[in-house]
Amino acid sequence: MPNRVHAIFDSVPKALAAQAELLREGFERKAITLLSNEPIHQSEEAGGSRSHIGSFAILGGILGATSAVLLTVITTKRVGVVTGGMPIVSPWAFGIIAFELTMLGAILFSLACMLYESGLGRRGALKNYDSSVSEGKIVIFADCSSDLLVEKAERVLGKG
Amino acid sequence: MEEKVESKKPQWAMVIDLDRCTGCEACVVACHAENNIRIAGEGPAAGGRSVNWIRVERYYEGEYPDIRVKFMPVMCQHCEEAPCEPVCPVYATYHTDEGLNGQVYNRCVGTRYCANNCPYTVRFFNFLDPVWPEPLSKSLNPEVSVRYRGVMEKCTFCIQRIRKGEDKAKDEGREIRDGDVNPACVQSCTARAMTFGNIADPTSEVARLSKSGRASRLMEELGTKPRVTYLSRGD
Amino acid sequence: MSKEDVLKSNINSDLLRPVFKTGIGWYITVAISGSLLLAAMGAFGYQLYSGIGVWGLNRPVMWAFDITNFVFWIGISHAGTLISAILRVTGAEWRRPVTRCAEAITVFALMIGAMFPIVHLGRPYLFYWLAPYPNSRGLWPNYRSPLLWDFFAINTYLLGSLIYLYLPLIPDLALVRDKAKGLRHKIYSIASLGWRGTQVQWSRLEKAVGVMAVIIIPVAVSVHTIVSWDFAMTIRPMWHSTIFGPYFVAGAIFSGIAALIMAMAVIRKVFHLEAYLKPIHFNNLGLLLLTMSLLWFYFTFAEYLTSYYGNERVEKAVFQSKISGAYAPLFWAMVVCCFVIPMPILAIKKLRTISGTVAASALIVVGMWLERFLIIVPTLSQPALPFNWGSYRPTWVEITLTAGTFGYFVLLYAVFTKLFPIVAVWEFKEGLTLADHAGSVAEPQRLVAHGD
Amino acid sequence: MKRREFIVLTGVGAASTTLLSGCGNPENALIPALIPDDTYTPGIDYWKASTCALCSAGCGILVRTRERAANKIEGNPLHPVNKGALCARGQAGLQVLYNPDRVKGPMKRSGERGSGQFESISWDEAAKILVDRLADIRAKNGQASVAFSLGNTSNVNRIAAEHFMSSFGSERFISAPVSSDHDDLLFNGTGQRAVFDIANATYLLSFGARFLETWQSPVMYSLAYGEFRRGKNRRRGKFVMIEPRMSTTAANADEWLPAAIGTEGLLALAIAQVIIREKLTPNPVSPNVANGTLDEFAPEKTEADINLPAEKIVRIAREFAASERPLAIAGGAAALGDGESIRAVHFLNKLVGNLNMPGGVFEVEQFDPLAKLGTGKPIKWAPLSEKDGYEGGGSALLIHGMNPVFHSPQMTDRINAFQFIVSFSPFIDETTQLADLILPDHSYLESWDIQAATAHHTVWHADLRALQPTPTPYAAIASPAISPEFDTKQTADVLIDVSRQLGQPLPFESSEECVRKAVSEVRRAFGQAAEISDEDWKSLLESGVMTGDSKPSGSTSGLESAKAGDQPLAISTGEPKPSNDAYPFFVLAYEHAALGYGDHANLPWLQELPDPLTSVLWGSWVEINPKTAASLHIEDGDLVEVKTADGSLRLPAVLFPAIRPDVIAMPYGQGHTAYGQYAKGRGVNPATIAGPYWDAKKRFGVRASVAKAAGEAKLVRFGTSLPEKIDTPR
Repeated sequence: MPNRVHAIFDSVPKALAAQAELLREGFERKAITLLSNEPIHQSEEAGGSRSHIGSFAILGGILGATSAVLLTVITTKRVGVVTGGMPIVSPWAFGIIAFELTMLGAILFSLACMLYESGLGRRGALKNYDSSVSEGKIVIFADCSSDLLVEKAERVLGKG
Repeated sequence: MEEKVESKKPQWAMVIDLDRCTGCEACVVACHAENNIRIAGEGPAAGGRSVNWIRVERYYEGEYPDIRVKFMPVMCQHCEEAPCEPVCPVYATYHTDEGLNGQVYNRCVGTRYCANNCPYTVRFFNFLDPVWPEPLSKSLNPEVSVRYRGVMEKCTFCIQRIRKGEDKAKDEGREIRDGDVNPACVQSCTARAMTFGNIADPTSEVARLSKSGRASRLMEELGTKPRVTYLSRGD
Repeated sequence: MSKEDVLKSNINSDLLRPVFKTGIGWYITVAISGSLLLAAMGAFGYQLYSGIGVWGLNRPVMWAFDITNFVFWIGISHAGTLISAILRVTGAEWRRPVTRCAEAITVFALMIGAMFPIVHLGRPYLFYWLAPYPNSRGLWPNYRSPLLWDFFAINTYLLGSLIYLYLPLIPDLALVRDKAKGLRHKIYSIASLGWRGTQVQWSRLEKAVGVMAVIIIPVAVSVHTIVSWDFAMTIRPMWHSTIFGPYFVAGAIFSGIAALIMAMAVIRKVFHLEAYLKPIHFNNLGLLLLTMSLLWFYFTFAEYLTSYYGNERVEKAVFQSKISGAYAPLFWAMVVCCFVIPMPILAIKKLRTISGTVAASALIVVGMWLERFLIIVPTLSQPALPFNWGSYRPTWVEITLTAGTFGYFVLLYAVFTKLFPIVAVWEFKEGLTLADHAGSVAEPQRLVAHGD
Repeated sequence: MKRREFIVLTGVGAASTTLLSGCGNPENALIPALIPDDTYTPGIDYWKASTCALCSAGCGILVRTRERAANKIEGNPLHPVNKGALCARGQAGLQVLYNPDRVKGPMKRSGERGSGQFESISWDEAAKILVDRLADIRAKNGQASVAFSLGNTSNVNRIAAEHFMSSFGSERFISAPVSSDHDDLLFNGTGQRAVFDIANATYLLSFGARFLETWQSPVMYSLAYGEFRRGKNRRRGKFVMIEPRMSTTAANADEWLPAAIGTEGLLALAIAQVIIREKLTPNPVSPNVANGTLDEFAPEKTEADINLPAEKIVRIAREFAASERPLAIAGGAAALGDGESIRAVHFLNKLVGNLNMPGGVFEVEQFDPLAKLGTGKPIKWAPLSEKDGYEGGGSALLIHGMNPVFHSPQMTDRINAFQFIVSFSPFIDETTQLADLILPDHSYLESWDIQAATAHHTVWHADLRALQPTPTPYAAIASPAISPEFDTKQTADVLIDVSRQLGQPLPFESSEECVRKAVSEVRRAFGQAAEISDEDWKSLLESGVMTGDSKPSGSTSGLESAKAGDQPLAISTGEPKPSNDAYPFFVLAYEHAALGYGDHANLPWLQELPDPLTSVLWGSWVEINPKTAASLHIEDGDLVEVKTADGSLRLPAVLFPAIRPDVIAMPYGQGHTAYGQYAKGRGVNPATIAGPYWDAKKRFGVRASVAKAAGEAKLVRFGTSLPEKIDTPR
């Protein structure tokens, strides 16, 4: 069980400086977590992993469209409505349903992807949290795999 | 795109000779009696709630004293390309193999969309429950459902009579022929202005009359292909 | 954006104040709007008990207030998501205090609008027959019906809008969670899904909101287009029109912006957010409203001109009933409300003040309600066969239901401001930070501040 | 419960329990009494023949019954009058049977007379009251103090009433004074009937005869009209209608001529004058004109009075004479006066030589085998409007099939003067409200009846390759289509019962027996055995019609003597004109096509049937020419007050483009103060200002004023209010 060191900073530059120093000290990017109440675009932490939200949206869209075609065409033919020989499958009309379900699929999949990637909605998500973030403070957590790193972290973050 | 499948069943159609029609409205009451059409009452009728599956429209032409009147009985035209059918979200209105525009009362949820898309304004909605004071309800036709509030209704070409006629023909082991089926309006018509029959049978009277030089269909330009043909007045 | 006005340290207290402190005005608002809603529920109960005949509908006018309200509220709903999404996608910085306000309008207007297809049914308790669900009765929806398209489009839009409202709300929920105690804390803990504010979370959130904004724009356009197709797909005079799609979308955005301006003005006044919702926002939205007013006029003119010039018998009857017949007073009231008065107010810079834009917006909301009514009722009351022409007069039930929708809307909005910060706290802060950087670090494309 | 009934209950009951369990008392949920049990199957339609009683044309009907309820009336295809067709009124007969306002059983007055308070009594008690009171009144005031008022009723009831009155010693029969009857005016009341062969005519000139709606036998003439228009092997006929207000019949005409009201005779003579002066006919006999010579009626001289251009009259005359089979009919306002107009119109038929010719007018002799069932003495009808004999109190009035208090409100006092009033009406109408005793008759669908007449058709004879007149004597039998819905009794049976109690039994013991005897008479007349086998009787009740051999009589004596030449035509020029400033308009009160003169106002189907021309339902209205209305600042739907010398009415105005500007028109039919929930308190009764409908002499000349009145008008329409032009199929 690695040790976790955390510190509270008043301002973004100080927190960023601490982050940079930790990185220099040999911390992995993943091991440092910056908590803030607004996005810090200068932080390098975010760039650490690529987001799949876009791809998932496309995937969701494709699945939505496919299910729409299945839902409309197959069920309409299967349900056995008496139509007196009139054609019942209408590509134009069904295209509209397909569009809506494409979008629905994209929305749901990107939401799911976002929740998964950002670790929201999980049990114990709030384990490592400090509510001073709400006051505008910047909080840094550093996961230390060794005592040496704990020492380093405490040294660096002690400034905050 | 799918193509329309031709049915081998009889294709019901009507021809109305406007030169014979006198506007007497016998058909209207005959229809009320046969199809259990509600009595709206004065108040609802004033609010546009009276129901006439078949009505006799009246139009004036000219100015006094050279004025002329046109009577035109209008009921559901049983369009081959019915605008009411595709808009129903629950298939309550549908097309039968015999070319009728069917209406399943129990399916209807009452969006009234079909009525709004009917260029002939022949669809009637049950805004409230019908009232049949005793013993008036005894005159209800047991073969036709009484429609309660919230559903759309319209002319069925007396589907119950069509079924009976077809059953009879089947029992006798023959094809359907002229005279087997007559809706209540056609049956009662005092000037014999209406003819009903199987238009798919080229020897039938409706098939013959619908090819008349006087024949036209109401608002044909909309492409609805009505199954009711009107024969115009005059020579 | 002049940061002098707002101290970052005050933002939390300013924007969270409505959530934690409740004034007497709020209770009065809730009481009034709530009683309107109760009256409408009573009216609906009466309608369920007696049948839809308690409305003024008849043959041939089978739709009237019900579908007018439906189209109107769906139109209002475009305020939001669409505006917020467009502004987000185009990176308009001044949007920051406006977005949540707009998104909330969308969700509530959509909830109200989506009720009407159910409320208006002859048998409302069977509305679920429109949904494709396995059953043993041989029921299945007809996907060819525009009502089914509505069903799918509105559901997609409602779900999308809710998510689009909810995603940017998560950090603010966390904010409230941290300030709240007891049960409230627990509820907000659940609602905020354990948001911590890590940079990964921030990045994913911004990414997701960005993707959602892109998706929601075509959905919103499709929704109102499909609503317009309820009419345009028919073969009725002055409904069967190819421009109905864009016409309705333009009208929807038009009325949506107007509703947004009014909502913003009320919030600004009531919650003392003068420092956040500034004249510049009203000015910018006013300019957008002006554009839409012109666009609306253009569409209306085009629509009526074609009817007039075509001189087709059936269309002409409807056209004339609107221009000079029974519906002329309403028609010209609509033109005055949507164009004649608002256009100059919005076009003249001096008049484009907060009160000016609000006045114009109020007129536009009324005018756009009339527009929907005038699209529906005159066409229905004048069918192709003139023997069947009719007229329409609403009953108290329909009027109560309509009034109730406004009550419901206000109530929902009042409750929303009670539960959630109506201005996105983190977005506003982010904006300030970015503006700070704009002074030092060059990042111009992210800082296009309109008119600031 | 009898054993047999029990078996029926268990047998049929088992089959129909599920179907009928909701219908209450299981005995009532059983089968029609008249259908033999062993032939009855639930779920199968049974058709019973009867005769329509909603107007005097006597169309044959078939009643569809199932599960002890009648659910449809259709025309009887075997009946020579209507050949299977049936008008709106006839279709609505079901609502006579199942009307919620029917009298449910015998009742006696319990409150003040006219208060409408009655209490139910048993038939035994009712008969006792009737017997006691009549015996009492006869003892005190003599036989003549008992009067029987009979209107439109079945033959069985009429024959029973005849015998009853005869055995009672009274000859006091009161009828509605139908002075305007076409055939009576034409034949001077000698009993012949005229039938017009519209089906084969090529040119039809109708002087106000609404033969497609109300005149004589509308269904028969509608069928003929269809042939006239589009019959096989013939060209389309031309139809010209002369009428001050366009009726539904006139709406079907190729040409409508709004001649001044009451100038029908004048116009007929003008046409005759043209035909004679231009020698358009091979036999140009001149009519005997009372006032001067025919030349004075030349269109050029009378055009102002007729208010039609002379050229138009000349053209019509030429067309009429030149046509192959022209035909002129008179009715409506032409009955004004003492029949001169009718005879003048009829003269045109004589002039073009179409008497008893295909496409012309036929004289039909009555086929009346039922006469033998009566007392043999001709009934002496006295009009109720005659004053004598009704004062003096100690008198009794039995009234059946008439509602004089409604049709002629002025008579109320005279009716009230009777000490004892018995009504046989199945409904509490205005007259029945005054009754002391109500003995409700069956509806016609529950009654026995027989009608006999000669139907006249001219048909194409294939062998002779010519049109052949075929007068066909027939009899139509009406048997109860259904067992009585309420505790009512056919009036004939009541009279039989009462006569028996009075010790003077009638020659038949029931209405059914009366019909059986009549059938024997008919069979004898047809040259068949008088006795009828059970089998034949059964099939007769199903078919409802017996027809004899058709044999053209060839007699034209009646028509010939009816020719205008024999009797001077007292038609003068220069009348009438609404010269009176106080009353500048003629008011034309006409028969409502569906509601008649008000006797069918209690049938909701007919109340809700839009008037074909104005589309009004559930109420009264007055038709005004739009130009007239504009000059009076009256708009469509406004409440207006119509005033005549006799009184005033307030009713909604309908702007009607097809009416003379100097005429306003309103239908009879509404304005009931009783007669059940559908009729009561609805619209106005024109009889109060224009006189009773039977007083044609008066009602076509009533002058009136019209002005906008304050208040909200109740005008219900089905179609649009204003006339609209439209591209209809041509």
